Amino acid sequence: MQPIDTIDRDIMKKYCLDFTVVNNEAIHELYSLLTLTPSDSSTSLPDILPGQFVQVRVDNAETFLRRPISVNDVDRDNHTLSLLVRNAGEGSRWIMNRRQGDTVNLMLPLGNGFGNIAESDNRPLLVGGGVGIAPMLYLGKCMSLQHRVRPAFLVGARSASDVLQLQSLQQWGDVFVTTEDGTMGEKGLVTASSVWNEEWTTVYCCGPAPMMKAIAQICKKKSLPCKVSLENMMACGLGACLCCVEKTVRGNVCVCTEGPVFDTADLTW
Amino acid sequence: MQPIDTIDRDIMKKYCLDFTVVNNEAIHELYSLLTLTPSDSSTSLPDILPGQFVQVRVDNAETFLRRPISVNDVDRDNHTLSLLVRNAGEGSRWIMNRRQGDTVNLMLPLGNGFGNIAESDNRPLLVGGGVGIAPMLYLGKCMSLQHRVRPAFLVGARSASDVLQLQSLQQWGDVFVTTEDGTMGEKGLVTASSVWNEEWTTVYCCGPAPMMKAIAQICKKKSLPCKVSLENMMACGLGACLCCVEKTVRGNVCVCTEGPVFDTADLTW
Amino acid sequence: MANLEVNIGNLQLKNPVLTASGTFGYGEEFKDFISLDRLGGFIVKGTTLNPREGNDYPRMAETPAGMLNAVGLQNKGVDYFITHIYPRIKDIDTQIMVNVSGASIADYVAVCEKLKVCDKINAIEVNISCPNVKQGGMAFGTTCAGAAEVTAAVRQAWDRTLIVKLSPNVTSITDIAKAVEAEGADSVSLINTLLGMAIDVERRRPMLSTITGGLSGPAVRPIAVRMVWQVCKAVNIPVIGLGGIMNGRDALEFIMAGATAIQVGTANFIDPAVTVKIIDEINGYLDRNNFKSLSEIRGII
Amino acid sequence: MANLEVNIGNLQLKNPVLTASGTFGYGEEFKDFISLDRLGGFIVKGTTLNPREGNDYPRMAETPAGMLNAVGLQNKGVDYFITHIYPRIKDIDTQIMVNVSGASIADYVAVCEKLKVCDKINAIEVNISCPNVKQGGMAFGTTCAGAAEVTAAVRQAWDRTLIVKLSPNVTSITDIAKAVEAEGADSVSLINTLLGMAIDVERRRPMLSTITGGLSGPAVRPIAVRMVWQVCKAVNIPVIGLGGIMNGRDALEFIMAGATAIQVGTANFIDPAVTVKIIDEINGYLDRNNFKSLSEIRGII
Repeated sequence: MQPIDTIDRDIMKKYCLDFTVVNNEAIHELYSLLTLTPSDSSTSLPDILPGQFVQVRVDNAETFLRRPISVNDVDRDNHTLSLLVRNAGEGSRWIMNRRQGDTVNLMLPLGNGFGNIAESDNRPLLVGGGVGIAPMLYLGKCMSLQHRVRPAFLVGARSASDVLQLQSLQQWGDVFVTTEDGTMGEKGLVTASSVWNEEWTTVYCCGPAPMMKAIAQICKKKSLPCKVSLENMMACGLGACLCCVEKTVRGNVCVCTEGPVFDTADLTW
Repeated sequence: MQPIDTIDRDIMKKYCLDFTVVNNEAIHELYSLLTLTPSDSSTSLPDILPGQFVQVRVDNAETFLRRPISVNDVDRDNHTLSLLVRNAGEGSRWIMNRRQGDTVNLMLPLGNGFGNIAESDNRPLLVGGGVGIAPMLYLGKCMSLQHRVRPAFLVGARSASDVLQLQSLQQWGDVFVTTEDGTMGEKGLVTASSVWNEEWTTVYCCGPAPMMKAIAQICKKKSLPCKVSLENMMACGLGACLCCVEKTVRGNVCVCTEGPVFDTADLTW
Repeated sequence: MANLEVNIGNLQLKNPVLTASGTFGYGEEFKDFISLDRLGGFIVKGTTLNPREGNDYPRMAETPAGMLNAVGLQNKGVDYFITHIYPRIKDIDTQIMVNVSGASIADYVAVCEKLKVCDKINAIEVNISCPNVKQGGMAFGTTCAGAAEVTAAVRQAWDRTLIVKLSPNVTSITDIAKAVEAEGADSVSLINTLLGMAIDVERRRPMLSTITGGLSGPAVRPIAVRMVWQVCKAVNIPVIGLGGIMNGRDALEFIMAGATAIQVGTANFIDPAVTVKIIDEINGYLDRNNFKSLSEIRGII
Repeated sequence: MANLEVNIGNLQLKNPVLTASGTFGYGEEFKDFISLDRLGGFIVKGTTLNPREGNDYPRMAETPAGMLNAVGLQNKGVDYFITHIYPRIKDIDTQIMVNVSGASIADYVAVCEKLKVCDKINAIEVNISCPNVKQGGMAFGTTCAGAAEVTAAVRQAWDRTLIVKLSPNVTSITDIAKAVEAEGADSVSLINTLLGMAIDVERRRPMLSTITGGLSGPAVRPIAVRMVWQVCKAVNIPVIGLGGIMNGRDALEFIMAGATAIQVGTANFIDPAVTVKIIDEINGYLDRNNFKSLSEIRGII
C-alpha cells in the first residue's frame, strides 16, 4: 500500500465500480456495517484517503439519486472497504438491506479527505458524534500506522448502547466517551468532556452540525486548528451539479470536491 | 371448497393482501412458476374462478403500476395459488426474482373468468399458446374435478423445450402439442393441428392475439362457441381507469371487469 | 384525534381527502377495499351530455413514477348517470360530486341543468382541462377568456358549490385561477394532467392511440405543489390540490402549500385502500405534532 | 456501425449525444469515467457576464424519478472562463458549446462578444429559460416577444451556430420556437426544467432556499418528448431534445419524435459514464434494425 501522504489527491483517479457485499453486520438497530470488495476480482481496490467518501447507487422505487457515505475503514490485505450506514431514509435503508453476495455500484474515491498530517500534529483529537465516528476510525488508523501518532478519540453518544465501534477505535488510540445519560464515560455532550483541558495539536470532527459548530467555537478560543467533515445534500459528488455548496471565505464551494473536510477558519460559521 | 359453479362472480369480494412466496421455480429460461400463500396465516385464500387474474404490486425503480397475471392453479388444501410469469420486462422480472419467504402484495380475484360450464359442454378444447397456457391448467382442473369432464388441451410452442407444464396438464386431460420446429407433437401452429378434425363443444383459448384471432375464425367456420382471454394493458384492474378497453358489439368495455374472457361473438374481430 | 373537517364554499367535508375524477369510477369499484363513508368525498368520472365511447385502445402508458392516459371521457352520459348510477350511490354518507365535461358551453350548461334533480349532489367540478378530447376540454382551460366564459355560464345554471378544475399546461395558472374566481367559482382544483407523450421505440410508434395523453402520478407532484402554492397566494377561494399524492406526507405537502382539500388520483390504481390510509396518516401527523386542526398548518409555507 | 453524424446548422457533430448545461461541469469532472472525445459535444454550464455566487444552500431536493435544483447560475463569469477554463478544454476533440445567460439583453450580447475570441467554440446555447434567477432567465423565455428580442440581439453579435434553449413553462412552446426561428436562431433545444417545489413536511419548510426550483429527470420525459414532437412539426430548424434521458432507448424516443440531437443531463449524476453507453446503445439499435443512419428514424412518429 502506498503511504497516503505521498498520494496527490488532485490526480487520484475516480472510479465507478460494482462491489460485492462481503459482510453486512447490523451493529445497532439504526446502524449497519457493510464490508465490500470489487466484484471483478481483477480490479484492485482504488486508493482511498481518510475523510473521502463514496457515492452509492440505490435501486428502489423511492430513490433516484446516489447516496454519499464516508469510508469507515479500508482493509488493503483483504481488498475491502467498509461503510457505516445509518438508517436515515429509503435510500440508506435499501443499502442496509443488501445481503451478502449482493452487488452495489460505487463511485469513489470522492472528496478531499482530511489532508496530510503535519509532523507537528502529534497530539490529534478525533471527535465523532453518532454516525460521525465513521470517518474517524480510518483517519485514526492511518495516523497510527503511517505517522506513529497515537490519536485520541472523543466519542459522543446518547447512551452507552449508542457508542459504535469502540473496540475498533481502541486499536488505534485512546478513546474518551461522553453520553447524554451518563451510562458510559462522562455525562453530557462532547463539548463538556474533560479532554478539552488537555493540550491538542489539531481537532478533527464529524457529527451533527450544531456539535461541529460548538467544537469549532471551542477550538477558536484555544486557537486550535479544527477540521470538520460536512454532510451537505448532494447529487453528483463530482462538482458538476453545484448543489452541495457551503459558504466559505472564498465564496460558495462544493462540499463534494473542495470538501467534505474544511478547516473551520475557511467557513463562515 | 365451494364448487365454483355455485359462486356468483358479481358478488365475489375482492381483496388486497400480502402473500408470501412459498416456492419460486424457474421452469424455463423465460418462465418462473411462483407459489404463494397469504402471509397472514389467519387469512384464508379467497375464492378464485378459472380465468380470473391477480394484480401484483412491484417495487423497483422502473415500475410504477401493478402487473396483471392470470392464475395458473389453486391448491385449496395448501392454501396456495400459483402464477406462471413470463420475463416480459422490468415488472415481470422483479416478480420472477422474488425469493422464497419474500412478500408480494396481490389484488384478487379480478375479472370474470371463463364462466360456468354448461352441462352440454362435454367435449371442451383448451388451447394455450406460450404463457397463454397459464389459465388453462386451472380451467382444465376445475372441469375435471367439478364437472367430471375430461378436457383436451392443445398446446402451441416454438419448440419442445418451450412446452410448459406438460405433466400438470396431463393430470386433467389429453394433451395435444404443436411445435413450430416439429420437435414435439405435430409440426406447425396450433391452427394446423389435426385436433380440429375432431368434434368439440366449446373452445377456450389464451395466447398471442394473432393466434386467438385465427382460432376465432376456425370456430366461426365450424360455428363452435369460442372463448378467449385477452391481455390488454391495464392500470387499476377494477374498472376505474378505463384504460384496458376492448371494442365489443356493445361498445368499449373494460377487459379487467367485463373480461379478460370474452365470447368471440361479442368481439369486433 | 384532530379536527379534519374542512369547507369548500358551503360544502362541508368530514375530512380533506377526496378522490380525483376518472380514477375512482363511481366509488362502487372500491367498496370491497374501503368503507366509502370514511372519505371526505369522491368525484365521479367525467360526465358529458351524450354518451361517449372515448378513444381507441391503447389508452395508457407507464412512465417513470407516473402514467399517461388518453381515455377521452368515456362515459354513458348524464341521463344514464342520473337514472342508473346515482340511485345506487346517493345514500353513501359522503360528499358525492360530479365532474362535468363538454365540447361546448351549451353542453356544460345542459349537464348542470340535468344534474339539479340529484339533490344529494352538492357540488360539481367543471373540467376545463381534459387534454384528451378534440373539442372543448383543455381548449377552454388554457386561456383566461375561455375559462371565464365556461365558469360564468355554468355559474348561471348551478347554484350549489362550483369547483373549476384547472389545466397545468399554461404559462400562468394564477391568471386562469383569478379569471374563474372573478366569474363566481367557489373553488378551483388543480392540477389536471400534463400533456405528455411516449414512444414504443422497438415498434417505432406512439404508445397511445392518440399520440399524446395526460401525465399523472408522483412524477408531476413537484409541479402540482408549486402551482397550488402559487394559486393559493393569488386567489381568495379555497383551493383543492392534486397531482401525484401517494400518501399522507404528500397530502400534507399540498395542505402546507395552502390547499384546503386534496384529491387522490393515480394512487388508487396502485393501492385501492390508499385514501383511508392517507386520512389516518394526516391524523397521525397532526396528533404527533399536537395540532388541533388543519388550519394550523394550512399555507404555512 | 451506422452513421451517427448530425448537423446543427453549420455545426457538425460526430454523434447526436451532447450533455446538458449545468450537469456536466466543464467536462473535466467526468474525464476519469469517459473519454470526452467520444461525445458529439458538451455544453459548459451557464455563463454570465459577471461572476455569480448562485443561490443559498439547500439548492437540491430529490423527487420521484427526478430532482429539483435551484443553483441560480453560479459561475465565475465569462472572463474567468475564457482565461482559465477554455485553455484547459479547448483541444478536446469534440464540439464545446457555451450556455449563455444574462439578466438583460445587454448582458447576453456582452458575453457573446467576449466569447468570440474562443475560436474552438463553434456554438452557443442561449438560456432564456432558467427558472432559478430573479431577473432575465425564464422571464425572456415565456413570451414570444421576449424570446424574439433576446434572439435578435444575440444573432447580431454572434455569427457562429446559435441555439436557443426553451422553457417548458408555457402554454404554447411552438409559438416561442417559431418566434426564435424567425429571428435567426439556428436551432432550439428543449426542454429546460419545469418549475416545481417540494416541502419538508416534518420541518414544515420548503426543501429549497428559493422555495421553487427546476424539475429534471425521467419524471419529466413524457412532457419533454411531447414538446419536442410538437416543435419539430412547427419549425424548420433542427431541434435538440432533452429531458430525463437515461439510456439509449430514451434518446431514441426523442429522435423518433423529430430531434436531430439530444442532451443528457441529470443522468450524468447517477452514472458518470451514461453518455458513452447511450452512444453505444443508439448504435446497437440502428445496427440491430439495419438502419444506416439516424435520418431513417428521425421524426418517424
